[in-house]
Formats: sequence, structure tokens, C-alpha cells
Amino acid sequence: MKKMGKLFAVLSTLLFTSVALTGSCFAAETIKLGVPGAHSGDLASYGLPTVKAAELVVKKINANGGVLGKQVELLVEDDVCKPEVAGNSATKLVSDGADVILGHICSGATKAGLGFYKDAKIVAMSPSATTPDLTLSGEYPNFFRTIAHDAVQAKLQVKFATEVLHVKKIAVLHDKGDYGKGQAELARKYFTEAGIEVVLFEGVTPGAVDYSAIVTKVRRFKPDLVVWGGYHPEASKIVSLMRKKRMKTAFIGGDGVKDDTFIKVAGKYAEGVYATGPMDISKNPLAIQAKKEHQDAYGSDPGAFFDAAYSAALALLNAVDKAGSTDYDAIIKVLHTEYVDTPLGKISFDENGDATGIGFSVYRVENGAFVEQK
Amino acid sequence: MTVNNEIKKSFLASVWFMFLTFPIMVIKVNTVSNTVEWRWMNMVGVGVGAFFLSMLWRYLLVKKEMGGKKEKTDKPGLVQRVLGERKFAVPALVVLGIFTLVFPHLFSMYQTNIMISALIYVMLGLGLNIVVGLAGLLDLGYVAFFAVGAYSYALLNLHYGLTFWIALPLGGLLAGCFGLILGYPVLRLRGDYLAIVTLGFGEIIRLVLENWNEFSYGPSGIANIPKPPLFGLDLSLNQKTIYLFYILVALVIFTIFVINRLQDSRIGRAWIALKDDEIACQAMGIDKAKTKLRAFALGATWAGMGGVIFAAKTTFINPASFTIWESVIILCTVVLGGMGSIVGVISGALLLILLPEYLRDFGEFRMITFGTVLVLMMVFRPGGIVENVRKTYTFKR
Amino acid sequence: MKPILEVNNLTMDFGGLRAIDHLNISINKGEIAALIGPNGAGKTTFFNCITGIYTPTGGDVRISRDGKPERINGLKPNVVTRKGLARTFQNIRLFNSMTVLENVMIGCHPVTKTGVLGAIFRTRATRAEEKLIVERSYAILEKIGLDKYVNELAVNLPYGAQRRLEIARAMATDPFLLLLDEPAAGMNPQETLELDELILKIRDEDKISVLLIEHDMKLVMSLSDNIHVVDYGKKIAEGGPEEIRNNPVVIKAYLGEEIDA
Amino acid sequence: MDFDYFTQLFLGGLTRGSIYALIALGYTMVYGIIQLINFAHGEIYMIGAFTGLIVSSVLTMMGMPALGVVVMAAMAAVIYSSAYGYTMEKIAYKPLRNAPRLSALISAIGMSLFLQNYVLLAQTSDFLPFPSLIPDFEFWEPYAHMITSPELVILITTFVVMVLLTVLIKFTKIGKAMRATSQDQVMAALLGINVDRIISFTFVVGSATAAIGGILIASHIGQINFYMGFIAGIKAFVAAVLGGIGSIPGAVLGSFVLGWTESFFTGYISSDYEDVFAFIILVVILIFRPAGILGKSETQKV
Repeated sequence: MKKMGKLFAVLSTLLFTSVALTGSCFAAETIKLGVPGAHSGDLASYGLPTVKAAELVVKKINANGGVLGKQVELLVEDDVCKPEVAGNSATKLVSDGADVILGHICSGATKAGLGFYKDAKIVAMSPSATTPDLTLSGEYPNFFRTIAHDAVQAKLQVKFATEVLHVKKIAVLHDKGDYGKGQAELARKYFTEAGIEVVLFEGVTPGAVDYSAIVTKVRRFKPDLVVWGGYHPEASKIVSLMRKKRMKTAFIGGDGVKDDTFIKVAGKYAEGVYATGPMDISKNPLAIQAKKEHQDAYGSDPGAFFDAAYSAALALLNAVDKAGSTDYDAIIKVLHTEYVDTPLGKISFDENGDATGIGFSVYRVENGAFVEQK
Repeated sequence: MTVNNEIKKSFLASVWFMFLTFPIMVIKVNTVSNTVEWRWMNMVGVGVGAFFLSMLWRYLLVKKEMGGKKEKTDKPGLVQRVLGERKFAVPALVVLGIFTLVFPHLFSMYQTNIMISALIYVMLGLGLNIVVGLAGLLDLGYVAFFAVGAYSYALLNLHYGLTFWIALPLGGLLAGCFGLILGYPVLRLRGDYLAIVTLGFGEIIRLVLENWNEFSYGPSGIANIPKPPLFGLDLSLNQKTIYLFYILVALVIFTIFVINRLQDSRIGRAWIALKDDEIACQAMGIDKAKTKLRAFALGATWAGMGGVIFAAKTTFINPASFTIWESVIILCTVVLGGMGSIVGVISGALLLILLPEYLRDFGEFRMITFGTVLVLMMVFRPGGIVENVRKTYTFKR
Repeated sequence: MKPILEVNNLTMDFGGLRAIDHLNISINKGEIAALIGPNGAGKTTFFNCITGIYTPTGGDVRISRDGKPERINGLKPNVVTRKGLARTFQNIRLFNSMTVLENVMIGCHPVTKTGVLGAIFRTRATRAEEKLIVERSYAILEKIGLDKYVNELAVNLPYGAQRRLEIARAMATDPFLLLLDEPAAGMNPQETLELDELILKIRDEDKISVLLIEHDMKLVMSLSDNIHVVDYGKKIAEGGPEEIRNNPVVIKAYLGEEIDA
Repeated sequence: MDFDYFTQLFLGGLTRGSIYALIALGYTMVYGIIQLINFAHGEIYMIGAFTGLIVSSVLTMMGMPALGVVVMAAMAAVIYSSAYGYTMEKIAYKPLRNAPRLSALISAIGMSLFLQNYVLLAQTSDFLPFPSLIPDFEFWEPYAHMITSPELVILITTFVVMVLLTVLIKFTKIGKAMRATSQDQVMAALLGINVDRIISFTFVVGSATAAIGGILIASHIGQINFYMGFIAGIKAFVAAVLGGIGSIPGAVLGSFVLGWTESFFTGYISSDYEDVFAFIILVVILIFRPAGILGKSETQKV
């Protein structure tokens, strides 16, 4: 008899836990903000700043009484930027009852996660996934982003290159990644359409110890401009090497390059490099404040996509607040209609889920800072 | 005296580790203010931690030495004994079976989902076990075949609309052919040379998938791969996941069945002979090339089928899922579990895949814990969790 | 009578070193022959050449199992084994992670043919074959006197038993000629005596001819019908035990020059 | 013009090969002595770079002159990497000396993960700028478009390290002991060689060369990150195998062959498939020479 009792106890515990695990249906004590992204592995440096941004936003909001009278809780999940792990992180977040998602970081991981969120009716907002069809395909009504997609940047680069730099032929390099190669292909497409000759289109291996071969090759083709698709570490290696080898060819990158770390790492070699990125926000008081918060809390400057992540966190929590509940349709409606003040400016989201009000500009590194080009 | 001695040793270890971790743990350069942050508390932590851990470490090593003194026996371990006895094995399997059947209903979709991941790795582990555990060929590019399977399904579905059930054997077959293609040129290579060439092959496959956009859609991958259909029923995501779980359970059982049969057959014995002594193996009339190719092809076939399921599970694949790390992890499941042992490989796979998932609560300490577990497991149990035991025969005479 | 193994002018070079120099040896059916010579004379190399582990630089190796001669040099070891030449190794090469019985079952490999599918589905033919080789292996072990170790791991066997297991394993391949490389090395006198009986039994009951390399002269003299002596890769003498015992060339090769002085 | 291009690619490949060589030396030495693929060797190189960065930043802030900073940072990197290599061997490999070889490999993989994440947690996940410790030499300016000053320094250093290592192994007592140990551990022990000490020493020397590689590469490419050791480590390992693992001249030659292969393939065909081609070269060479270019194909004693 005693045994039966024990068995019963075990079974009921099992049942209870399983219900508890599935149960987002219970009235949540807190508003849960899921933050999935690459927090370990080679791309960790793109994922962790988003976690920090979320931490800062949540700390501030909680100190002011939270959202809808509830405290905001962070659910941080590592997806290592791998689709299959992202699927697991996504289901974990769904199971843990996340109300809104800030993530994922990489486009591939985002694609893998979105299906789960869509099914569970949860809104996701990425600060960094720039593959155009995430929003343009219309497949994911639950997806939003606080960063412009790659086509916007590519067109801007073409415009700048033809109208300001008057280039005739270009070389396109990329890092073979999801993000970088996507950018590079759009660049090739739009530059070719604009009648500019693409003399070289090649990928480099990220993490390689040396890029002198590809730099030598670029020199041989004598392009007027090198267009880079990818993140800043490889960009700074290539630019530095080009300059060290006394090449003066202009260099332009996307928002993966428009990062202060790029200037810090490339140092004097960064001078004169162009990059497209979200409109200058260095005068935006919210952005200044966010940066200061980060410096105070972590003793270093914020990393990649920090401002976009900070803004996304604000936009999401604001939407919950305005919607008055964590109801899916209500949140989506708020996101599409209401404007919110963020470090990126006053933003809202268009019918596809792309943020409006975040313009793009071309920057040039001058005296160790990105300077907006008019 | 000995106690004193031990304390002295631990003290030295403690000092050594404080020295060792000094620049990285203590100094942090603040890049904003260009000042140096001295984190002396970390050093204290390292010192105290190293002191006690080094005591524990030496105690455990001594204990292991004592245990290891015994001659290598073929006495079955606890697991085998339990499984060997019919009166334990049957109820244990029944309980396990029932638990498996109700699992997706008891736990959330997340749990089911990671269990699917774990089971895929069980399949991969068992497949690699043929190559590494039985035939003794160190394969560091196993993920290539996994990728072949996954892309077969994704592409065949995309272009020709082939369904999961047709793609499953086809993916396996294609991967098996790749196994032969790889196996052929490397027949002459042994040990670590083989390892590096297979590693290279794995990377070649991944790089081709990454670069050849027209074929594989490059790094942006292939999305919207359908999950397996069930008589045209319109299932919810949760139901589809549960269905996939059951399919996988069935496949794992099938795998266990096949490998179990193989390892005690003429083929399996030839593999083990090849692993133990290549020259003697040939002198017994066994065709080395054929035996190796068979192992490669069969192992690859399983990876291919695993790949098809993987594609169906994530519904989105890109080359990022098929890096050398995956090969390494699969190899770890085989070695950690116990080479050649089916129960061992299953436990290894479950441990290695579930551990990082459940370690999510450790947050940022997840991967460092994982690394530590790998080292500790190998130091204290180098033969793996469950060591392989050969079949015994009885004679009535 | 036609020889079952005929080696003509066999030569083996390693780089500049000639390990075997135009060696001629032939073995007749039902014969126990011995190959002796000082250390480094090229005896094991000779075995390696005729079993396919090395490809000889020159010369011919012919076998004739059923009276039909066949050239076998250059064939792979496994093919040679299938043609009926089985061997043991000087430095014991057992399959250590398998049991004694399984070691012998491996030897049955050439006489069976189950494939992957057969093994998976355990067809009737497979089951019959499995049953057959288990019984056959057990019978061989009984004959060799290792039946008490059936389920032990090979690595745990005493030294003498390991040597005999090598013989059992070789016999399982169904040879007509057994090549034994120092079968008595490391055995005590009692074990050597048993080995002597065993080899005779193999010849008389199983009709397998034997060629052995051995340093134990007592064993060689008591067993062999014919003895071949090699030194520096060349044959220096051949004949029955008595003949060899009294051959001055052999004595010189073994004991060095100073005996004459 | 075309000859110029060829020369540049040749020099680029030479630099790249030198970098691989500095890491591959450690791989090959450790392999030669205990037949272990030390998967965590790339991490030692990363730790060398990090230590160099930390020490040089602290010293620069304290106002030390540039030359002193370079010397001190390099010394610290070498000392600490060696210490890490030594400790790693004691913890993760020594207890496994008699275990199956694959177990030691898994232990090495665990160690690699541990060290990566240790640096990630204790320092940062970000890319850190690495000061270019090697200035642009003025006298070199006319040739700088061909080969930059840091590249020149890398070439020279690699050459010096290789000569020193050869001397160490060929002509010193401990070098002889190392060779003896790598041939036959048991026999070496019987001859009174302290095998444990020799193995530790091998790890120390291997780690030291990796550390030199670490700071040279870091100052060449100007940035470091906790993950930098992984790919460099794999490439160096490929190079070591290509040349014949266990052989020191082999590791160097293999590194150059790999470096040139990558450089010329990128230059004349496409960098898209640069690694594919590197691996194909590896496969082809191993098919014709299964023990690598300079490796002795050991004929097994039967």
C-alpha cells in the first residue's frame, strides 16, 4: 500500500511538472521576454550584446514598475546560430511561456525558430536578421525587425557608389556566411543592374589566419571599390592588409561593418572606409543614454546590434503595455500602428514587419569615428 | 605525515593555478576608460577552489588506480547483467517501452523536440559505431553523410515533391554511395591519417554546399521542408512533432535491431578482427578493402537516414548545421558511451545531447561545464560508460 | 609425387638489402617440413612472401591443391588464405577483444558467405551457417585442447594457449598447408611435447601438410620429414633430420666459424 | 607584371605557411611523442595571444616604452602558454596514458571547449584590437607592397624558431631523450630517461612555439577573439599530417605546401573553394604517400 502511495506521488509530480511545463495558459506572474541568439561559439560576439541590451531595458522597466503592473522576466536561450539548435531554443521558449521574443540573431536560426513562434502565436523581433524574405515573403506575420533588410542597403550602396564615388568597376567579397553572402549577392545584382562591372566576386574563409592572397588578387583586378558582405572582423583584416600593402582602393561594407569595434580593431587603417548603416543616432538622447548604461554596467562599449536590440526590446515591451495584454493580435496591431521612441528614433512597423523611421545612411570613417555622408 | 603531504601538494596546486589564471582571470582591460580592472576576488576563488579540487582529484585518481589494477575482465557490468537476465530485462524493457510511448504526452513539446534531437544522435552514434567502434576506422567527417541525407530530402522535395517516406531510404542510399566514394581512395590509410582525410571530406561537402548556390541555395539554406505526412491528415505542429517522435523511436529500434544482428554475425566479426589486427585479419581470408567499404557504406547509410529525419525535424537546413563540430560530437557520443557497445552508445548520445539542453539553466556556464564533463568522464572512465561485452555461446555437450 | 607448394628462385629485396636470395623449396603432400636457420636468415620474410603480405621481387610461388598448379605470388593475403595456405604469427596476433571461440569463427570466414542482408534478416541459410561454424570452431578447439576457454577473451589466455589458439584459428580457414611461425616459442617442455603431438595429429587426422619455422631443434628433429636450412636468405642445406644434424655447413652456419678452429 | 603577381602569391603563401608551421610544430611534437592529436593545441595559441594582449595593454598604460612592451608581452605569452600546456597535459592526458587512444582524443576535445569558454567567460566574447607590436620599418618601405614588415618578421621568426628547434632536438641531451621517448617509451624508461618529464617538456616547447605564433599572427591581423584557435588549429593539424605527422621538418614542409596551395588557388582560381582545394591536395598526397610527404611509412613488423 505504501508503495502504491509512493508511485502515485511520483506520477502526480510527473503530471504536474508536465502541465506546468506546457502551461503558458496559467496567468503569468511575469511578462516573459525570450532572448534567443548565439551566446557561445564563433558568433557569440553578435548575440551577447543583444542579451545585454535586453538586460538593461528590463532592469530599467522593472525599476519603474514593470509592464502592466508585472515584472518582466528574461528567458535567455543560446542557439549558437544553428538552425537545429534554434528549433530547440524556440520550442523551449514556447514551452516556458515566453510572451514576446527578442531574436534570433542569425537569419538562418530565425527562419528555423519562426515556424514555432507562428504556431504558438508569439511575436518575434530580431535586431539583426537581415535576409529580405523574412519579412517580404509574407510568410511570417509574427515577425518584425528593427534593422533594414539587405536590399535596402544594397540599393543605397549602389546609389552612393555611382553618384558620389563614380566607380566603374568593383570587386565584391563576402565571408561565405548566411548574412555576408546574402548581402554580396544583392550587391552584385544591383550593381550589375546599374551598369557597373563586377570584376571579382569571391568568398573568403572567416577565421583564416591570413588574407594576403585575396588582397593580392583584388589588386590585380584594379577595381575602384571593394564591396564587402559580412561582419566586421574579416572586414578589418582585409582592409588592414590592403592598406598595409599600400593599396588605396575604396572599401564599403554594410551594417555588419558599421560597428565601433571595426574602427577600434582596424585602427588607423579604418580611415576612409565606407559603411552603410542605420541613420546616425549618436545625437539621439536615448542612444546616448543606452550607451552610457552599458558602459556603467559592463565597463565596455556596447557590441554589435546593441542599439537595434535595445530598440526592439523597448518596442516589444511598449507594444505589450499598449495592447494591455499579451494577446497576439493586439500586440501585432500596436506594433503596426503605434510609434515608439527608441535609440533608433521614433519607429513603427510596416505591413511586412520592417521598421519604418529607421533610415539608412552611408558613413565614412574620419578621425576614428563614423561620419554620416550627406 | 601523509595528510601533511597531501595538504602541501594541494597548496602547491592552489598556488600554481593562481599563477596560471592570473592574467586571464584577474586582469581585465576596460576599453572605455582605458583603465585596468584588477579582479583579485577571482584569484582568491581560484586559489580556494584549486586547493580542494586538487585534493579530490588525487583522491579519485588513487581510487581509480586501485580499481584499475584488476586484469581486464570480460565480466559483464551491471547494465549487461540486468539486460542479460530475462527476468529483469523483460520488465525493464516493458517499462521503458511504455515510458517512451507516453513520453510526448507527459511532457511538453520542447521536451519531445529535444528528445527527437537526442534520438537522431542515437541513430548517428549507432551508425558511426559501426565505423569507429566495430571496424576501428577513425572517421572525423561523419557529418558529411548526415548532410547528404538532409540535402537529399530537402532538394528532392523541393524539385520533385518527393515525400518523407520515399526520401528516407533514398537519402540513406545516396549517403551510402558517398560512403563508398569516400571509402575507396582512403582504403590504404590508417589511424590518424584516415581521421584527417575524413575530416577533409566532411569539410569539402560543407564548403560545396556553402558555395554552390545553384545547387544547394548556399548559406541561406532551404526552408519549409515538410514534416512527415500521416495519411494526408492535417496535423497541428504539436501532433506532427509527436508523430515524428514515434517514427524516430521506431527507426532507433530498427537500428538497434540491425546493429545487434550485424555485430554478432560474420560481417561484424570481420569488422572487429579488422580493428584488432589488420594483418592477421587478412591472413584469415578476410578481404580488407571490402570489409572497410562495407563499414563505411553502412555507417553512412545510417547517417543519411538521420539526415532526412533531421531535415524533417528542423524544416530548415543550411550548411551551418554540418560543421566539423557535429562530427566531433557524434564521435564523442561513441567514445564516451563505450566503443562498440550499443547500450553504451545510446547512453552516450542521450547524455551528450540532453546534457547541454538541461544545462541551459547554467546559462553562460553551459559549454564550459560540457567541456569539463568530457575531460572528467574520460579521465575517470576511459572505456566509456558501458564497455562492450562479447556474445557468449553455450554448448550442451 | 607432385609437390603441393613449389617455390622457385624466390627473391625479396628491401631497398638494397636482399632478404631472400633465389630460394627454392618444395613441399610434398602429407609432409611435415621445417624451415630453420639462424636469426635474421629470412625465414619469416619467406612466410610473408608466400602468404602475400610482401610481394616478392622475383621468382615463383606455385601451389597445387588438387593437382592443378597455380601461381600465387603477388596475390593479396586474403586470397592466398582462401586458396588454402594458412599461417600463424611469430609475434602472436590474436583478435584480443574477441573471445576464443570467435577467434576461431573468424577463421571460418573463407568457408562462409553470409552477406549484410543475410546477417540483418538472419535468414535460414545464415542461421544454418552460423550453427555450422560454431560447431566446427568448437570441434577445432576441442581437438587443440582449448575448449575450456571457449568464452574467455583471447587476451586473457596463458601464453602457450595463445600460441595454440593461433593454430586453431589457422586451421579453421580450411587449409591444405599450414605455415607455423615458431609455434613452440615461449612454451615450457610439457607444452612443447603436447604441441608435437598436436602437429602430428593435424597431419594425420586432418590431412593438412605443415611447414614450420622453429628454433627448438628437439621439436624440429622429432617432427620433420624434411628440413630446409637457410642462411642470409640462401638455402644452404636440405634433407632429413639425420642428414641435417651431421651436415657441416649447417653446423658452421649455426655455430659460427670458430668451431673449425 | 605576371611574374610580380606570382611572386606576391608565393610570398603570401610563405607567410601563411610560416604561421601554420608555428602551430603545426606543437602538434607534430606532441603527436610524435605520445601519438595524441592534441585538439586543444589551437587554444594554447589563443591563450598566448590573449596573454600577450593583456600584458601589453597593462604595460602600455603604465607607460613602458614600446620595445619593452613587445619583449615583455612576448615573454609573458610564451611563459603562460607553456604553463597552460604543461598543466593541460597533467590534467587531461597523463591519467589517460594507458587508455584507448580515442579516449585521450575526446579528453582533448573537452579541454579545447573548456579553454575556449574559460577565456570567453573571464574575458570577453568580443573581438579585441591587438596592437601592432611590429612597427613598419622605414627601410622596408620600397618592398612593403609585396610583403609587409610584420610578414617579414613572421618569416624570420619562423626560420629562427625552426633552427633553434632543430638544434634542440638534434644536438642537446634532452633532445636525444625526446627522440628516444618517441621511438619507444618503455625502452627509454629502462634507459633511465624520465619519460614523464620528457613528455611535459615536449608540451612546454610545443606550447611556446604556439604562443610565438599567437602573438605574431595577432599583431599581423590586428585582432583576437576566444575562437581564433579553432580554425588555425585545424589547418595546422592538416599541415602537420600533410608533411607526415611526428616529423618536424615534415610539419614545416607540410605547412608551406598548404600555405602555397591556398595562396595560389585563391590567386589563380577562386577563394570560394580555397579550403576544398586544400583538402583535395591533402587527400591526393596521402593517397600516394599514406604517411605524408616526409613521414616514414612504417612497415609493420609481422
